[in-house]
Amino acid sequence: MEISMMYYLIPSLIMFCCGVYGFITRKNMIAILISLELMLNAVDINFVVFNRFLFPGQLDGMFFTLFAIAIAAAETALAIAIIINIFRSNKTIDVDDATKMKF
Amino acid sequence: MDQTIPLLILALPLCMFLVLGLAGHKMSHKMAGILGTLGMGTALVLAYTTAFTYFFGGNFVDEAGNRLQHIVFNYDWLAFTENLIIRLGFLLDPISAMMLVVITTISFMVHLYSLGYMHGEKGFQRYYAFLSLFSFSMLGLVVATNIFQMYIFWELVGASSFLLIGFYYTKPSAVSASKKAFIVTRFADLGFLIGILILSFYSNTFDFVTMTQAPGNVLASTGGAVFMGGSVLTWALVLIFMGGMGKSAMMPLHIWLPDAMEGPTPVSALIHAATMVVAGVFLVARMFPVYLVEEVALEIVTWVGALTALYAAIVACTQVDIKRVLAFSTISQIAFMVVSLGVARPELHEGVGYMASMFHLFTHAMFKALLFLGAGALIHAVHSNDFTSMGGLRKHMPITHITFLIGCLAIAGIYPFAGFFSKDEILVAAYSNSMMWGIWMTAVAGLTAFYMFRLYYRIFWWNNPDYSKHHHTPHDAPWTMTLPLIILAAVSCVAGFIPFGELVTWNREAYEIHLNYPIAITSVVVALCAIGLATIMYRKENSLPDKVADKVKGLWTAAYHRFYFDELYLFITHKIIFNLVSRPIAWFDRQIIDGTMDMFAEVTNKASEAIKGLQSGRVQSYVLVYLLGALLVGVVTVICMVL
Amino acid sequence: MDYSQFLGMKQEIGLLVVFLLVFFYDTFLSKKAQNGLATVTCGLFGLFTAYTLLCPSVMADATTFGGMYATSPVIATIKNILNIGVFIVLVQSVKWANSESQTMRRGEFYELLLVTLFGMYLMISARHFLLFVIGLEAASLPLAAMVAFDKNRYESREAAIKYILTAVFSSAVFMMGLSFVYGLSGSLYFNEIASAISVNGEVNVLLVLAIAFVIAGVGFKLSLVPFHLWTADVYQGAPTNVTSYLSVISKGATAFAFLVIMVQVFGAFYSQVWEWMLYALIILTITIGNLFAIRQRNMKRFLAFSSVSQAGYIMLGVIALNATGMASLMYYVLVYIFSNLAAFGVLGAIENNTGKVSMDDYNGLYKTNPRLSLAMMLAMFSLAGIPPFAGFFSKFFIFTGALEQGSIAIYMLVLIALINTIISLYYYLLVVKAMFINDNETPIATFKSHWSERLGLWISVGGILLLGIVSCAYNYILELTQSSNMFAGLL
Amino acid sequence: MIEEIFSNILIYFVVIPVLMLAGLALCKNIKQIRAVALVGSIALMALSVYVLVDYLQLRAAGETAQMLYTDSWQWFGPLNIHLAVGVDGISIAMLLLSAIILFTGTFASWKIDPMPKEFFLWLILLSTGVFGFFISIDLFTMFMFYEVALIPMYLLIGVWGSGKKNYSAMKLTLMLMGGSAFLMLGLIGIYYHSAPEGGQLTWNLVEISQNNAIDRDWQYFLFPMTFVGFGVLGAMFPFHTWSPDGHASAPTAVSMLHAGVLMKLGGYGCFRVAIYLMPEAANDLAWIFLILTGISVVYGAFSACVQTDLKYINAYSSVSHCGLVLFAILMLNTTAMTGAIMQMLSHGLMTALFFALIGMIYGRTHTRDIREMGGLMKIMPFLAVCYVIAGMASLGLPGLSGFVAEMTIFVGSFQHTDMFHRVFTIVACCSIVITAVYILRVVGKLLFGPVQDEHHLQLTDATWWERFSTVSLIICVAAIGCFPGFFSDLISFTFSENIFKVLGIN
Repeated sequence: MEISMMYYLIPSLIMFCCGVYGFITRKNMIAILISLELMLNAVDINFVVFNRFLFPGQLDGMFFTLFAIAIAAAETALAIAIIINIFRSNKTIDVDDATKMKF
Repeated sequence: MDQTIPLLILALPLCMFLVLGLAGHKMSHKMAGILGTLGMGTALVLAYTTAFTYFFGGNFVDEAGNRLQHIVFNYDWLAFTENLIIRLGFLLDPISAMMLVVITTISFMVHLYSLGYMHGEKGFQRYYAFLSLFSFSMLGLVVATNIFQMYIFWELVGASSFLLIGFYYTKPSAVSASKKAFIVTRFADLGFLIGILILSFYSNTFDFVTMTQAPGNVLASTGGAVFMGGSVLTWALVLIFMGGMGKSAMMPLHIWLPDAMEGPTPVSALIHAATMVVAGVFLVARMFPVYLVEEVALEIVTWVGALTALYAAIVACTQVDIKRVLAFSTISQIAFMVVSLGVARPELHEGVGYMASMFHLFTHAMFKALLFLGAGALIHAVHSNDFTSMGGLRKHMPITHITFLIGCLAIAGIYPFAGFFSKDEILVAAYSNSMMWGIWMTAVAGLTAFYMFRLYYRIFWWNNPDYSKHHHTPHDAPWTMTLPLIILAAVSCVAGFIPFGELVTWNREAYEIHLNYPIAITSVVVALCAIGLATIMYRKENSLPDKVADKVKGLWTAAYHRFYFDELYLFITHKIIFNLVSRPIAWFDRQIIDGTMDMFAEVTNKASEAIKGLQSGRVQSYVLVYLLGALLVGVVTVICMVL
Repeated sequence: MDYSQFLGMKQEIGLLVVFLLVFFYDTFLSKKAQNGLATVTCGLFGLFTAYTLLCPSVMADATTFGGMYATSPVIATIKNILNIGVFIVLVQSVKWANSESQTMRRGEFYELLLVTLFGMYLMISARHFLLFVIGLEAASLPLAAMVAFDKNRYESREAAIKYILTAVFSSAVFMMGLSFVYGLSGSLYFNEIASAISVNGEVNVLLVLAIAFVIAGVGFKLSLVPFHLWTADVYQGAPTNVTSYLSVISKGATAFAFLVIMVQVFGAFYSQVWEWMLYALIILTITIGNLFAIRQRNMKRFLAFSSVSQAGYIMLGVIALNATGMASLMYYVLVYIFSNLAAFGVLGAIENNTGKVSMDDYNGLYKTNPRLSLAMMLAMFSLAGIPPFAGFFSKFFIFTGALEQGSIAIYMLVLIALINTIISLYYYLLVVKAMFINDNETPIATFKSHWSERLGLWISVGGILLLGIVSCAYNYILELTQSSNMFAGLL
Repeated sequence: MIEEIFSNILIYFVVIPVLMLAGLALCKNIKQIRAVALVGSIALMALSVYVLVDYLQLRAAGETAQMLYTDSWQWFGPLNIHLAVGVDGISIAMLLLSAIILFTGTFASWKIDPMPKEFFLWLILLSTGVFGFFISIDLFTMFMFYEVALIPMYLLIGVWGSGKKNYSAMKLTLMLMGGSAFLMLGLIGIYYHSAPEGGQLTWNLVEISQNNAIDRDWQYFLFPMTFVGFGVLGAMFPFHTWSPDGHASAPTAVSMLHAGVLMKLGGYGCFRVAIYLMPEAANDLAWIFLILTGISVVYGAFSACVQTDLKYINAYSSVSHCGLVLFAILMLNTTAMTGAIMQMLSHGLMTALFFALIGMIYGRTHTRDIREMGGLMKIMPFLAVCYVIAGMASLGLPGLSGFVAEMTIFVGSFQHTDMFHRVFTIVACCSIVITAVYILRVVGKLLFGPVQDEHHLQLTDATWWERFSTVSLIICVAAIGCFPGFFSDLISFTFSENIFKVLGIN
């Protein structure tokens, strides 16, 4: 059985939506960060899949994915650093507590 | 004619105004008074010279013996379009020459008289400045070469009248009287202005000479245009006449004149009896050939005049304030002139009405000024305007008494006093137009005689009140005041014999005055009867007047309240204009228009408040909005494209 | 590989040199010498700025890495504009960087700042989405660290976490959009995408969504409504110098990059599509930004919302889709840099000296600190677009650029924008009112500001006063854009 | 280039105020400030008189160019924006007016307090805008100066004003800037339609009118934009509400300058931009604006009748009078437009006089409520007499400026061949009666009658600088009133010889 592109794209889309859902609903900042990872990975899958199925002759998508993974790693590192910083003072990483500035 | 003298006639009072107005407060009273009087005296001499030269110099008559309309000078002042130009000029023709004489004479008399009358008043210099300003304006008005020049001076006359009525500016009644006078005449002037606009739109000229020489041709361009049921020309002429109604206190725009008596009495004599108030008559006379084109307008003029004459005469019978009586008598007499113009037609006795009107204007100016100045002398002596606090004054003030009597006889139309001749001509004109007007005006003439003698008897006879509680008994005024009285009385006696018809006629052809005996005798008889009645009722103190008043109580009260015109106006101005127009508009402006503008600000602020929840501070809601925003932008665009 | 192609990237190399020098200075020099770091950085960057401004060779056209990177006179100019802004920011931050609390970290501050600038350079010059994304992330991730710089202040931390989370989220959305663009066109090169998507002459629904995502991703950095919600919190929380950097440099760079993407990638065929999106976004941005700004009492939040609405005006230069619009956009960024930095300069000076940031604290400022008040007033007038200050000219020109299209729709858009200028004038005047009109029992005491603050303000105020009246700046930019081939491929 | 610029005489109308600004910035005390303000305003007045005389000589020598002293220096080259200057009779009249009012305004603010230096700085900045506006013939430059003139108002009212000054200042500024928002759109629109297809687009007024390339449909869009834009400043109904509050709160000299000169920018702009560049639309759409301005005229007058604050009365009277300006401009014939310009001059002078007097009275009695004052004629005769004169000018007494202006407008408007226009003229005429009502109401209550407040009896009459300021204005008012031919020729020459040639109507 030929596995068509949709079999990859739909899970990636689901992953993306899960990421979004997680971002919006989770209260723990780490969980939010994980959701973000999901979203970024969904993007990565998209790129790879498009490259593999539609444009097999080139590597643009693959390379983009590589860079995206690196960027995601950097983002996570930075975010965790900031979360730790917050934890130090607030003793909590509940995102609802980080709402002092508003309106 | 040389320009210098006419120019000086106008310039002298103007200079006096400027000098007294700007430097008056640095001068002594006496100095200012004498300066003003001398200035006016010079103007008087110059005006007499001019008039004499015009009438008798022989240069101003064409081959057919008609007098010419002579433009002495005419400077462009303000050009609106090629043809519509306001010029300041000096038109010399019979009526303007006559008016020059009248104005300078009365004005000089008043200047002289005021030296005594206003002696010691605060603002004496200001008073003389205003008098000069008035004289200048009035002179400018009568010599106007075009209708707009007339309008200019018309306004100036109104303003100086305003200033003089409000001379005692700390007195609230004087202030409100002056306001009333200005606003009422201003309202009338609005009509005048619109009339000018309409007329000039069609005739494309302001010039009196052009307009009056061939009015038919000039106005041909109206092409019978009709506006709201009347031809535009009728509208124009009626509106212009409305201006005249305002100045000449024709009903229903007369209400300011009785109140205007709040001004110093000499002012009443000058402005509100002899000169300014006849401006309306003069205006119609000036435009007379144009009015002849549209006889409907003249009909309206007649009606207005006739009704006013009757109304004012009735009211005059009931007033107790001597100046008010005189004021209503003025209104009535001016109405005579207006009627006279209204009934004048070229085909009826060669337009005698016009001549009669001008004649009456002339004589009336003299005897009415006389009466007012006499009233001034009385007020000066008794310190009251009310004839109930007078009586029996003939012994105390003989000169005033005699001169006043002459004035009364003149106005009553008794031969050989001036009023007889002019009034007779008016009646001739009225009868020649229609019987109704003749009888009507004869009746009014009778009323005139009645109320004048009522006044006369109440002042000089009636009873002998005790004057000892006054700090001095009444006595004749100083010579500066009596001299004008005597002069004017003399003039009133003889003015009737001036061959007026040879001097002033509508087409400037000489016209032989001849008495129409039936009419003259009727009118004299009516007048004598009225005088007799007045003698019975008022010579001695008695209760007859009160009984009569009780008999016709409704009429009497209504007349005493001047038929409630003032109340009506008060209602219109305060209740309707102020409370129903101005206040709502001001409210509308603040609340609705301004409110709308404020509402924009308010809405902006409210919106700002309403959407503040968007910025909740919760990062999760931020990204939700973000994502929804992105999706919405995309999806809406897609939907729009698909559609 | 031809390494000489690196020579085409003169500005990047120059910036790198500055970065390395600062880095080495910070790493290797003695503790005592560290005190001079701020000044040295300013000096070095000043030299670099002057060099790129004056050296004609940076203006050369160049394309490297197989067309992934391109520079042209226009691009060099926008980078120069950014350099000027960065220079002012650096100068303004000297006092802050030398303050007690920052001594430990000031090296990082400058290094991070220069790195983000480098990222912006790449965004601007990118002609391939990979490079663009690298630039975008390089410009945005270090900023999170900078926002968190006052790590002992709670607001700073909260701002940082908000920033990093939303930034990554927006990157994800952006890249999601990109993946579809890639899938539909088969390339990440701008020009190849442009030719691929217009080949069959039909509008692809999926691509429209992708464009919406791309706009959202870039709109995040520009803080276009509704992608702006992080702005106010982050601006408020971040150290003032970082805020000023965020509000002008980052925004200016992204605006230009956005223009390039929209014109070069989607301009040929999809301009009709995204213009409508932008219409909506611009109206929303300007209006909502203004509405929020009205109520703010905290000056930093206030300026945040003001910068949101300013971004809307900047977008008019994109929507114009012509050389005038592009020049106006660049000019607007230039003027905006000076105006906003003047405002932030005053804000920073007051904050550094008294710690006050509320608009109510500004009441009666003119009585005690007339010069600061005047500078602030000029900044406000310039932001509001009052002549003869530069802001008037930039606003006028951006409207002129937009209206060149001449459709009724754009007239209506500009009308709405113009009506919004009234609201913006209102809140800018509130600041002026506070300083000049309102009475205050206890106004901020008179103080003497640091030389760096004054220098920064003098430069900004000089720019506000001269940039408009002295016409050469705009003329120069407009001539450059008119001769560029940026819009050559448009329909 | 710089030398070239300075060889043009008109540029000095901007240079002098700028020098004044520089001079003021260096001043140390009130005496120096007064000296700078005085010298500068006298220099401006001398300059405007010189330009007037020179202009007349040039015209007498047969110069028929539409604008004289024209010069144009490129500014924003690629957009074809120039610093273009040039004047015709109308601009010269306006320049003269501005110079006079600035001069008298200086005297009226002789004792301004607090912060005299800042006050004069803003005032002069405002007048820089005004002068710049009147000499410009380039739409961009014109607009720039226009806005320069608007914004100082905010601080002038906000800092030195009275009453609810914050509210008024904000409202005034925002509404006027709202107008200029429309205006900006209109101007840019005009620019993009300024030349026929393929021609060089231009901002230059004269060139645009010569090109005559704005097609009718666009005119229908751009004309209302520009007309309303300027109309807001000209206090056109319903955008006039900034005026009462603004004037009421403003300090004396600012009210003078604002009502006297700034509001004229509106009328001038309506004429110079909206009507001059888009005559067809002006002709077709005039009826809408005639209704609005006609309402302004009558409505303003009625509103003035019931106000109790002197400044409100005057502000509403300004609405009425300025409405007449716009009304007349819309009549599109030489006479009415000449009248409009004369009305601008006249209203500028007399309203400045009014505000100066109100300021002086307010400075003494500390109230502007007419119900609380009375009999001032007795206490301060000089001011009272001046007030009466101002009132007489306002209600159109011949010999003062109001009369000639209004009459020119009425006669001119009535010459319109269309019945609608003539009927509306009659409606507008009615304002002369209402004007009389509210003027006399004030004069009667304020100046005449018994003294209301015992404390007022101690008050003094005008000081020398106040006398100087009022007398100069009265002289100007009387000069226009007595010799209107001079001004009307100055203005109408511009119309008849040049503008209508371009418009091709009348």
